Amino acid sequence: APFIARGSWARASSGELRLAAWAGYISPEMLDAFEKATGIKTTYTPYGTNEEILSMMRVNQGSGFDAIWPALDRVPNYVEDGLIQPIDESRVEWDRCIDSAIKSSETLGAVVDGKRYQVPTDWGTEALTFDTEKLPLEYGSASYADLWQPELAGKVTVRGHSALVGLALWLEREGKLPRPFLDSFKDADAMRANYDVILAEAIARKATIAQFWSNQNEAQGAFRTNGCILGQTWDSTAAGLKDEGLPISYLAPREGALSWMEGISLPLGSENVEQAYAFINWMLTPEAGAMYASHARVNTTAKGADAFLPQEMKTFFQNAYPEDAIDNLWWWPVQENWFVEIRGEYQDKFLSA
Amino acid sequence: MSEIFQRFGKTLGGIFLALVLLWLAGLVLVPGIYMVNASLTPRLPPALRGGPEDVYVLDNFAYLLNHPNHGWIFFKTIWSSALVTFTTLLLCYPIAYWLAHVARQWQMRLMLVLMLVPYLMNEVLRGLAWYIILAFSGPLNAALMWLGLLDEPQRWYGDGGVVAGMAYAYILFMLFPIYNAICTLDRDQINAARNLGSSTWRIHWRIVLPHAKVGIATGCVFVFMMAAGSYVAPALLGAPGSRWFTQLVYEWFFEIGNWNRGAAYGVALMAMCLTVVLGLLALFRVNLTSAIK
Amino acid sequence: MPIVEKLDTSGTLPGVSTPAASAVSMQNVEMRFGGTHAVKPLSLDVQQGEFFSILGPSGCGKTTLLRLISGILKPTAGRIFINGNDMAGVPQNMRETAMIFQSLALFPFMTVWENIAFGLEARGIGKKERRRRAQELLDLIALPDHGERLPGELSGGQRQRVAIARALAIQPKVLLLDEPLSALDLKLRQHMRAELRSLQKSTGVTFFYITHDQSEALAMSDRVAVMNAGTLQQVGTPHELYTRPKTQFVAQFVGEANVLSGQVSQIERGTAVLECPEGSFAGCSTPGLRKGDQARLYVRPEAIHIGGGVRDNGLTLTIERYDFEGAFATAHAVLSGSLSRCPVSLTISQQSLSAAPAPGSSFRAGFSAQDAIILPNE
Amino acid sequence: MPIVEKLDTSGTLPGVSTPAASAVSMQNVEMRFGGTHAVKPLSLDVQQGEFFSILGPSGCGKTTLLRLISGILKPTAGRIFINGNDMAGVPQNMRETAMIFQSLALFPFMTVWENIAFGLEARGIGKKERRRRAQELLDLIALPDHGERLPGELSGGQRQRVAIARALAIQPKVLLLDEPLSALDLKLRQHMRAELRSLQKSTGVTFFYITHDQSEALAMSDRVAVMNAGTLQQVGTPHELYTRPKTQFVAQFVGEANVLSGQVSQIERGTAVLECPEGSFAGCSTPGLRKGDQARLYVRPEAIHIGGGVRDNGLTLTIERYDFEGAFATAHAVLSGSLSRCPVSLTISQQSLSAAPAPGSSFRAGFSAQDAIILPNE
Amino acid sequence: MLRRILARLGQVASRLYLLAFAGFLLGPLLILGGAAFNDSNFPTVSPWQGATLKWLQALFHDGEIGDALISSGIIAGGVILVSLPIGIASALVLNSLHGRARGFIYGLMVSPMLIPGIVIGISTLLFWRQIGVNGGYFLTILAQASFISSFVMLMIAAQLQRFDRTMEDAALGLGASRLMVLRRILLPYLRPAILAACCLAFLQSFENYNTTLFVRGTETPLTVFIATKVRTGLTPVINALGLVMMLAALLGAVLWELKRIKTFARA
Ligand SMILES: Nc1ncnc2c1ncn2[C@@H]1O[C@H](COP(=O)(O)OP(=O)(O)OP(=O)(O)O)[C@@H](O)[C@H]1O
Ligand SMILES: Nc1ncnc2c1ncn2[C@@H]1O[C@H](COP(=O)(O)OP(=O)(O)OP(=O)(O)O)[C@@H](O)[C@H]1O
Ligand SMILES: [Mg+2]
Ligand SMILES: [Mg+2]
Repeated sequence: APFIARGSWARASSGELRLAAWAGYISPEMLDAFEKATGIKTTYTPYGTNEEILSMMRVNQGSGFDAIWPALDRVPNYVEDGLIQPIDESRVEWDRCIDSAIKSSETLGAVVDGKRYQVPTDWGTEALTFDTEKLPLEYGSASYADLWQPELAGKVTVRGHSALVGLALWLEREGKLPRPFLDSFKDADAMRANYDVILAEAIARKATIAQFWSNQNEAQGAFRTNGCILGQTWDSTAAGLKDEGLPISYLAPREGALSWMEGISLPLGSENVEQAYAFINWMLTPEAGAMYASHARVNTTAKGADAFLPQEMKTFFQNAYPEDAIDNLWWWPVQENWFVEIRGEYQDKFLSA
Repeated sequence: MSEIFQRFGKTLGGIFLALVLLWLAGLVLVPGIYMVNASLTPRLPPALRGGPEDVYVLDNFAYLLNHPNHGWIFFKTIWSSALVTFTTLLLCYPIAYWLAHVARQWQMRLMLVLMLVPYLMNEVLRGLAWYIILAFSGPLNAALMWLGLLDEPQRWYGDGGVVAGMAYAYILFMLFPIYNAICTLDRDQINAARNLGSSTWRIHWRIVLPHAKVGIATGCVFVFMMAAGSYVAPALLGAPGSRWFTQLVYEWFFEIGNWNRGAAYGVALMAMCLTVVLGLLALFRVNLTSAIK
Repeated sequence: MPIVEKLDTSGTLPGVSTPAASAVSMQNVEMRFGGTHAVKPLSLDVQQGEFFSILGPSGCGKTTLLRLISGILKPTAGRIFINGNDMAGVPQNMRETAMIFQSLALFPFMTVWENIAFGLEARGIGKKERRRRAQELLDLIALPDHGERLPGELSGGQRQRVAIARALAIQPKVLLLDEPLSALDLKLRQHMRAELRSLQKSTGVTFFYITHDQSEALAMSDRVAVMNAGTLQQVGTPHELYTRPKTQFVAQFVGEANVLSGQVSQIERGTAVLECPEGSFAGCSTPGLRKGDQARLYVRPEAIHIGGGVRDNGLTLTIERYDFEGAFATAHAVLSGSLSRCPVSLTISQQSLSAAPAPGSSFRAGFSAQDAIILPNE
Repeated sequence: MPIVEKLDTSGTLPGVSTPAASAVSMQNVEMRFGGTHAVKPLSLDVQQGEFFSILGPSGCGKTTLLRLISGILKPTAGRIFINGNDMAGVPQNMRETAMIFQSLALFPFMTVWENIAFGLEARGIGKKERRRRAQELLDLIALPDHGERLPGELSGGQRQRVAIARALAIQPKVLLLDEPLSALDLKLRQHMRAELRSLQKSTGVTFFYITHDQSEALAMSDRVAVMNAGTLQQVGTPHELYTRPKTQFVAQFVGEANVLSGQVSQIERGTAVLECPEGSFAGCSTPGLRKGDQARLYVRPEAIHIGGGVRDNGLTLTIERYDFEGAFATAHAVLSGSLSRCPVSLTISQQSLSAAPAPGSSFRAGFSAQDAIILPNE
Repeated sequence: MLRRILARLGQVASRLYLLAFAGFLLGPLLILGGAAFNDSNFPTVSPWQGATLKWLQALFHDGEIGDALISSGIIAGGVILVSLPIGIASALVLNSLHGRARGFIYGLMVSPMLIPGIVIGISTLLFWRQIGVNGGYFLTILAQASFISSFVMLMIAAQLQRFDRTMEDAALGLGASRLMVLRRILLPYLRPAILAACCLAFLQSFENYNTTLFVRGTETPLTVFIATKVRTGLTPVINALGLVMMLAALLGAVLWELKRIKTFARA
């Protein structure tokens, strides 16, 4: 019964954009502006993690939404499971997008088997968030290692799987990894060899962790109400806390901030493709980009958005990435399904320990 | 079966039986079998399904058995659920007795209304209330420090917090069965025992408790079931060291994406619940039919 | 009166007040539940070893009275003595009474012998001794092999006996029984009556028995107190209550009675005459009855005899129908010549049935003033 | 016998077989529930307009019999006719019977008039007409203003009457009543007996009445069938059953009886002599009784008279106790000189109580052979 | 004397226990509701940042919550529509059975209550996915109904146990058809139980999270919405929502009690 199989009989294809995006990325003002610009109404469903939206797509076999917002490095997962469709590049206003983003996204996951599956819209990092009063950090000396110091027992928050990556970068710098860390993303044996070492180190130092976060809200909660003074979090997390007036700052460590890019992809079952492209193109306008960046506190790929950004955002950016930090970013390589599965295994062992 | 047709006639009887069949087979049994089936097959990408690798294996269960922590988490979940069950039982018995045999009408009514309110809201909100209370900089720590019982804030999230939150969330499922059971106790039984010279303790031990047995068993079964199968409370109130089995199941499905292994974990959870429930009933010497009324 | 003595030999010491203290003595005892005045101030003495019954309609306060004695309830006013000891402040588990509840209240999860021994268990007596004493009681109630059963596996009469044994196990001075037979069927009830009586005789324990069944009260008791709406109406032997009721309530509640209403026209040497619309009738006068009072005359159906013989009171009746009841038939008749339809019923024995007038026919009947009683309206 | 006629005028056509077809006719009807043989093959004819009762102990199959007639159950064997029509294959909602259940089974959520009109509703009769007819019946049962109440708001007796009206509304040929009075208390029960009887008379509907209460059956019915363990023991008028029981079961179940066991030594002109360990006694013989048979003699307590007058049978008794029952007392005595303790009970009227022997004393008594009956052991 | 003191102590202790229990029940609610008035971005009562009504205002302007409520309502309505016929039919079937068959069927019928919620969610999802049906309203309703039907069945069966079956015979004897017996006798008799079962089914569906989580597809019923908020952007708006639901629950509970008192007084 196709009627049932659509999964939802309450909404028909109505010309309304059904958008699934990260929680906190879309503000009502943005939706209003979008509607004003294009006449398209939008319903917005938030999610908190890459896994959440991926599994939602899996459960619904790629239907239910017209546009989703996965991380660039996870796009191949969707392609492998046949959940998203290639982008019709002719319908995208590429000249609105920063060139370097278009270029680097090709190698970082947006293009699979020669077909593009995602239009990059923003990028951000995961680095050190710290309490400026209780634990001031300096660029150059600050390191992922700081998270694992025994004297910080019960005062740190990290995310399960990315904490292992940060730890890996420190261990690699110390020369303690058996294989080059980037090989882990290409070869399961290399990965296991490296991750065994990383995991052992992480478990030995687990006492510092007060709380694991998996989404922005939890990460912020760790600082707000759970007594944490240092964490490995997204830049937007720290920016949000700082906005609230908390003595929080954000800094790239010497090993390099973990950087990701995100963008909009079209699920296989997208019913309002027209509207989805309209949204992509609107997101790349400088005004929309600025609105977006200042609401979500991530960095937009829309050309010329800087001009519209408030001053404190620019200051935050400069403080976070002083000196050569911007050149030193560590970009997430593609994480294929096999990698994610093994990654999950190690994360689980880490969490369960 | 013939009696159904005799009582309701062919048409109505047929409709009733069809509905029952639809429910028990279509909604419960077949999906259950499907889940077991899924738990016995490996996770394969769509391309490989139906191929030579698509055979029955015990890998998914073996993974659970061989995992350094999951087995432990499994038993901790049982143990903690039992703890929740026991705590709620201890908390509820005196109240149930009081409601049934001591309280005046208005007291009883007031208490019942008070108790219904948290129950009529949803489980997530009940969990949220405890999430707020137990927060590091939350009211519990503030109150304890103000009272001078603590010098610095404590972390309450973790197994303790989960147990407290669950006890709160499920306490009514313990209270009502016991209350109902004690209500049916003829007050003359208590009078008779006292009349024969019995002390209050003895009355409870020898008269009220045996009578309330079925209610207690029912309450225990329900609370245990709910605690073991709850995802909200551990997700909200847990800490790095306190993972629950349901969280593992959730992760297999929604983070790692290995549904087959998730199904296996689900089967294990169900098997464990049924074992404990049947064990409880046997322990109380209550049969399923008289429990759950 | 020789008859009274004859009936009384079944009991022990009816009517005769012994010097020993009363088994139960209530003095101006009163009980209120909020607005309900369940027991109005009353006094009552029950002799040692007596089979004493309270008889009254449903809701008249019988159970309340019993619960006051047992200590389940505390009286709002008045004092209660058991064997001469004031019971004020003595909790129920310290009184020398044992109660048998209407519902029996056997403990369903304990075996019969555990039930019986429960009172001993509460007194901290060892298991062996408990078993021994329970067995003695099981022998007494003629259920020696039923100790290991559960109450649910016994018949109604057996359960009844177990409840008695359980109460007797604690060797009470007074046994309080709350309508213990009302749940049983007729034949069993009659059988258990005899059993209760002989048990009371053989143990010598004072029985304080409650019932709303007048035939039960009359057949079993040494003395009966009739109760209505929280007050005691009359206390006396069954024979006294039946033949010499002191109030209209007692006359009507105990046994069947034909009633004639009128005004007292004359009182002389214990005999009064009542002027009714149906004629004037003579009957025994009662204390407090005065000339000119509105009053009622009560005469039992078996006291009205067919035939025009020399009786104090003559009636002309028209038979409407006979209800055949086996040993006798009840004739339903109306008084001829009365303006309102005044029904009169007569008991006609099996043997004299063949001589009885045919339905529809009129005939003369009469009763002696001795057999009738005139009571003033309250 | 004049007496029989006298009693029978209350009914319509007892004993006399009319040419009209029977209201209910059962021919070799049998009912098994798996292993239970609830009704053994029996035949029975109930006349038009008769008040017919089935009397038997609990579990003897009375209800089953009624349900067979109403069509709730289908007989395992045999045929049932109602007004001459074979009922095989006729479902219960098509039969000309109406049933009144022990529990009454009033519909608690419908008003009284809706209850009464339910049968009419089922027949598709319009609301106005239903109301009108219901009102007629409400008038008949003397509850004209109670139509809008719910059954829960009525007293026991009123509910009873509504159940009757509901059954009468569909104008049944036969009204089947399953112990309709057993849930009421004594006084109300006696009142409702009279009401049921007069209703039956005024409507002329055949009543098929079930009860385990012998006094009810005796008092109300034109004819009674005594049932035991699925078989019919005897069918006859109440007087026949009481005075001329045909089986030992009937003799013992209907009324009280004293029993003597022995061997028949002589049968002559309707009188038999039984040799018992206690002596030899004469009584009415019964068909099928032969010399040398083991048999029992039954004599009613009221048939034994105190005094050494010229009776057919003499007894020496020792009084044990008197149970005072109001109108009369029951004397419990034992037969002197018998080896085993042979209990005998006598009914002593109130009036003669004063002349009765004292407990413990021995005295002579006797009964006439006319009043005793000798039945062979089965 | 000692006895009196002990008795008095016992009384005081039981009073205290009662108070503590009431506190345990109500304290979290007070804190949950109180935080809705705290002028802090994160729901808490300590530290108290001053009173505000802005969160309540925000609640009434929040369209997403409205959508979630509607979504929950649709699901609950569907669950009632599915589980009520099933529950009634099951109770009637059970009521007509005897002996072993009854025990066995009864066991089967209560078993869904003994399966953890997430397991029901998983099995429903796996099964229907296999035959091509995705998560969404349809699956959510089916998954919830599969165990809520058990509750409905139990409530109806309890009422049926007190049903005097001779009423059916009486109706048939008066000439009613089987359908009329069902319509005029059984269903009216069961009405209170059916109403109660509706309430229970609604509540169970409304508060369900563990099962819904797996089968909701892309729908966002209220519990999932709240849970998502708690995980991805908790503000005191959720407390304001909790407060409103609490008041609604209180109103509901009081009305329910009043109705009980009324029916009690009438009986
Ligand atoms: N605990 C109580 N609270 C309020 N009223 C009560 C209580 N117990 C009894 N009553 C009232 O007191 C009156 C007497 O009740 P009681 O139980 O003594 O009657 P009873 O004579 O035993 O009646 P029955 O024969 O029906 O058992 C009744 O009106 C009853 O409603
Ligand atoms: N549906 C049934 N299935 C099996 N046995 C039954 C059924 N109905 C009745 N019986 C059995 O048939 C016998 C007669 O039952 P019935 O109800 O007719 O007795 P009764 O004379 O009406 O008794 P009572 O006076 O107690 O109502 C009993 O042994 C009973 O157990
Ligand atoms: Mg009473
Ligand atoms: Mg019957």
